[in-house]
Amino acid sequence: MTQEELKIKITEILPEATIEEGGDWPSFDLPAEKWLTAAETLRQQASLQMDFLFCLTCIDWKTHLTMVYHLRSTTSQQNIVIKIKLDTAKPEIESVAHIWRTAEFHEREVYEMFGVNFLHHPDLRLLILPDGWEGKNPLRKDFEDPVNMIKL
Amino acid sequence: MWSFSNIADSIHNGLSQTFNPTVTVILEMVIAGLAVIGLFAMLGLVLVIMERKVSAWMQIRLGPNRVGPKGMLQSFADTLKLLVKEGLTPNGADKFLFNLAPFIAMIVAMLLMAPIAFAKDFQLWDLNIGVLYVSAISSIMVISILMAGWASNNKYSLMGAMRSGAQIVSYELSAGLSILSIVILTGSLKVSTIIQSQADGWWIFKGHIPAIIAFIIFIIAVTAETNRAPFDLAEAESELTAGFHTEYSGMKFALFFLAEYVNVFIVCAIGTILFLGGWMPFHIGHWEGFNHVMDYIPSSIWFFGKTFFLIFIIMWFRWTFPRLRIDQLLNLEWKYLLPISMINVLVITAMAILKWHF
Amino acid sequence: MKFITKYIKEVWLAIKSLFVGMRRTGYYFTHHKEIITQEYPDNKDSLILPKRFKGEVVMPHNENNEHRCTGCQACEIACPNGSLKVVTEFNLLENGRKKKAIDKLVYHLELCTMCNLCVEACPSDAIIMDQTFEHSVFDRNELIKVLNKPGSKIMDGVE
Amino acid sequence: MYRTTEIVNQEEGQPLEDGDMIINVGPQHPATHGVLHLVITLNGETIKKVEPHLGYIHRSIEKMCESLSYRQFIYVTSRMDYLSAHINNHACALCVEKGLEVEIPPRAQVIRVLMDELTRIASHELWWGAMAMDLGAFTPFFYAFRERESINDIMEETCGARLTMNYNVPGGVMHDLHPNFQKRVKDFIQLYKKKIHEYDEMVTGNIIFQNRMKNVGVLSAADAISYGCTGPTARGSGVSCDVRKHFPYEIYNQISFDEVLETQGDSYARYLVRIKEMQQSIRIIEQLIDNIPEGDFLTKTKAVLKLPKGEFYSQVETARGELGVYIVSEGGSTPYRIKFRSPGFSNLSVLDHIARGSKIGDLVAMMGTLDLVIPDIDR
Repeated sequence: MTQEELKIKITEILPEATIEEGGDWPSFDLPAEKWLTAAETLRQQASLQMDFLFCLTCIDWKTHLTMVYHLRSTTSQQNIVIKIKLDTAKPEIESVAHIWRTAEFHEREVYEMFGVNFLHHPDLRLLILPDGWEGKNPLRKDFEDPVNMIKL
Repeated sequence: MWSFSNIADSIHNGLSQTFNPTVTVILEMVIAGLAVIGLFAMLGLVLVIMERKVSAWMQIRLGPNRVGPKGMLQSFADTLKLLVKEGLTPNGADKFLFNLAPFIAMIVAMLLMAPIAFAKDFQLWDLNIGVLYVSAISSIMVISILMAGWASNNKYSLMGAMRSGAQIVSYELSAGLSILSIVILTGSLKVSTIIQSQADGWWIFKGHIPAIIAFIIFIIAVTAETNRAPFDLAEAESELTAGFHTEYSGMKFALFFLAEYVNVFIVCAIGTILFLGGWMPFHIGHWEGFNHVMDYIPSSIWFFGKTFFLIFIIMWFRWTFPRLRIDQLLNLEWKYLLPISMINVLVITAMAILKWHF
Repeated sequence: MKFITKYIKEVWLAIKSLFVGMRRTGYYFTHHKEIITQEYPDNKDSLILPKRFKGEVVMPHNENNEHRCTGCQACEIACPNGSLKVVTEFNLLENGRKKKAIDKLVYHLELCTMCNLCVEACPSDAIIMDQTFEHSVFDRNELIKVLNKPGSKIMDGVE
Repeated sequence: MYRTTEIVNQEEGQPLEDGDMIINVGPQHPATHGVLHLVITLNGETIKKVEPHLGYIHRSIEKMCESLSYRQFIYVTSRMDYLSAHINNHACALCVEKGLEVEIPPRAQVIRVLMDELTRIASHELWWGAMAMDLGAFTPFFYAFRERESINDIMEETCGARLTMNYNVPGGVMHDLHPNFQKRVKDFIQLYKKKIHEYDEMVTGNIIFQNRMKNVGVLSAADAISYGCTGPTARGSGVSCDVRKHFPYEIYNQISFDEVLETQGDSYARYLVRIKEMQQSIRIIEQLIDNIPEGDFLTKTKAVLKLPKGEFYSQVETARGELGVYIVSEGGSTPYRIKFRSPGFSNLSVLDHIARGSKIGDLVAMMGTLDLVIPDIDR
């Protein structure tokens, strides 16, 4: 299955996905509210079987946040990228920890680093930051730590 | 000829000429006590440096080589360090038991010195149930470990103590059974009689294969009883940091440390007495010349040589094998060692009745 | 019967595997030639570090107390964690023009990660990596070093 | 704003049952090889729950990289998984080269692969020794370090450092190979082949080790994929996930080597995968050591590197699994956002799943065979 075929197939399965050009792998934009069903389809669909979520992260674009999911099928060794725009003020997205178990840790990391709230996450709390952390999310662009960050 | 028994006799004669018998006995007891404490300290120093050197050479290292000639005084430096360290007692600990535990460990180790024959006719107390005494007293050791683990008020310590309890209690069985097999062959519990019975050959040679099996089981069981690797579950530093002595520091830790080493020495001494003929020299059948040469080596050297050989084997175990898991440890005892040693005792009994041994 | 032979075989194989391990440690116990310990402070004289070893940044000077640094600040820009600071001054030349030269090249050894990027970046090969590695001192301020020697000048012909 | 541990424990109400106790393994503990903190719920010796608490050495490398240029940020990644520092640098260099669309010379490619495989062997050597030490055998640690030391010497001679060498730069490698390199690598291979049987004698064949590792921490293939495990951890469960095979980079598609797969999924399978992987690495080095092409070792790049606007993802196989470097560029000289998909982070998340119901001693064996490197997890 070439990347072009994969793109066509995914647009058939997920009509709400828009293809984003550039990058090594087929990349799709999805609206946040469709993500959970889309994720389930991507995982379950016999011809796709995107069973391996190998990278889950978030990008702070100042105007909005973008969740980036890198998915791979271990049967066909095809990679796809799913991107979901989130509102900066109230970032919320459905958790996919029950579909890909690895998402549990990665989502906890994104939760504390970007402040994205994952709905229905089994255990959403701080993973890396110390308990009782007050203040902004460290990986947001507006985060300044006068004590520990040394400007050169 | 110079020997320990001559020294002991001359001291006895000298004292009884100047004092009345009661005072003599009291003075002799004091001397014996001091000798035991001295031996205790010496053993600690020697065994620590021995362990460090053995482990170093097995691990392609040089080992301690800075303090004294070839690092031989390293253990003095270690002792000094432990002596000047602060002995902490944790806040939540049961202070009385916490401080008592290391002393019990040491007292037990000292009591075990009593029936051991260090050389020909050189023994503190040749009591008629010597072997039974040893196996009875050595069981008290577990109490000090449990006490230390419980009183520390630390979960690691508690788990280490519980592991140790389970371990020592179960391995006591097969150690006891292997001791029993020699008692069956000898027909006596008295240490001097057991050694005398090996004048014409050690039990490990006279007792055929069953004695060798008993010997191997004895070595395994005492390794476990003294909490040495591969059975060091009570300490298991990669699992329980330091097990039952996690909270101990300074001299109290040193006492545990010392007691462990002295226990190793004692069980090896018992093994020597039971299986390797105690202070008896090595004789081969009718090689008169060879036997005569062997007789020239002092009996104390025979005893200590054999004992240190066994200690070396136990150290060899420690620096080769990984640790067992707690359930495997108990499996090994109850599924392998205990059945084997029971059958072995039966075979040895049959052997003793039918006089199949030499 | 089959059970018993299996049991005995199991025990035998287990004991054998243990003896194999003990033979190995026993071999090393008796073969002291295999010991790999290096007695470090004693063997200092015979300890030769390879030429490329990245110990600390130094600035070589020739016998006339001259170095090759032009003060171009390429190392300062290349350094990922600000271990190098170039303090420049302007020397007045005979023809009346000003020439940029370094006053001090301050090197923070405590920040340096020995990544070699400054040496790579230097256009005039003024700084190199030295092979020293014993950097511990009692006062942290001693780790802040000035690389050019006092009174040193730039070498002729280095632009 | 955030819910902390204590509040969660009360809210979600997992009160301790009678006889349970909570033990903190770490942050300072002999078995965690760093500052990993595991909160373990125990019933006697049996583990009911393992909860990792991370962040003790979190340095926010991702944030740091946002202010470093594309040449500079590579050195930081040596500090992530310090045991495979060279491979981490390699991944970053690959990603930058992908963005710059630079072809690197064949000599540099071979040098990188050789160094990668040497690093992999060194990392697995250390793992072997440390794992044996976790299980209570001290001696193998020193035997492992003997071999590892000669790799470190090779590294020191060519790269200038023993652990964090920073040898990869965008466009190739920093220096050419040292003239002694080939000879010393051949010496190392000889030494390694002479000593490899000791690994079997001391650990692999030992009955106690086998009992400690067999059927311990069984991870099924489906779970391994779902938990995002990569590297030897997943390959021990029979998941074919070697990046060198599936997404070959540099010259890996021209080399013959096998992807080691074991199907048991227990600690012993993971152990065997790593042991066999070392031999495969030796095989790769043997193929390449006499065939290093002549030529440049570095493609000249501009003084200030600027990646075009876009996203770049590169992945390599480190000693612990798949390391992904995800660079989002805005066209400037520094990355806008960088994400390291570290193998250890995902491998750690599986620990709770496989440890439940086993003994404390097993936990140590599992942590040993997952080969956790804490800076890699915390980043």
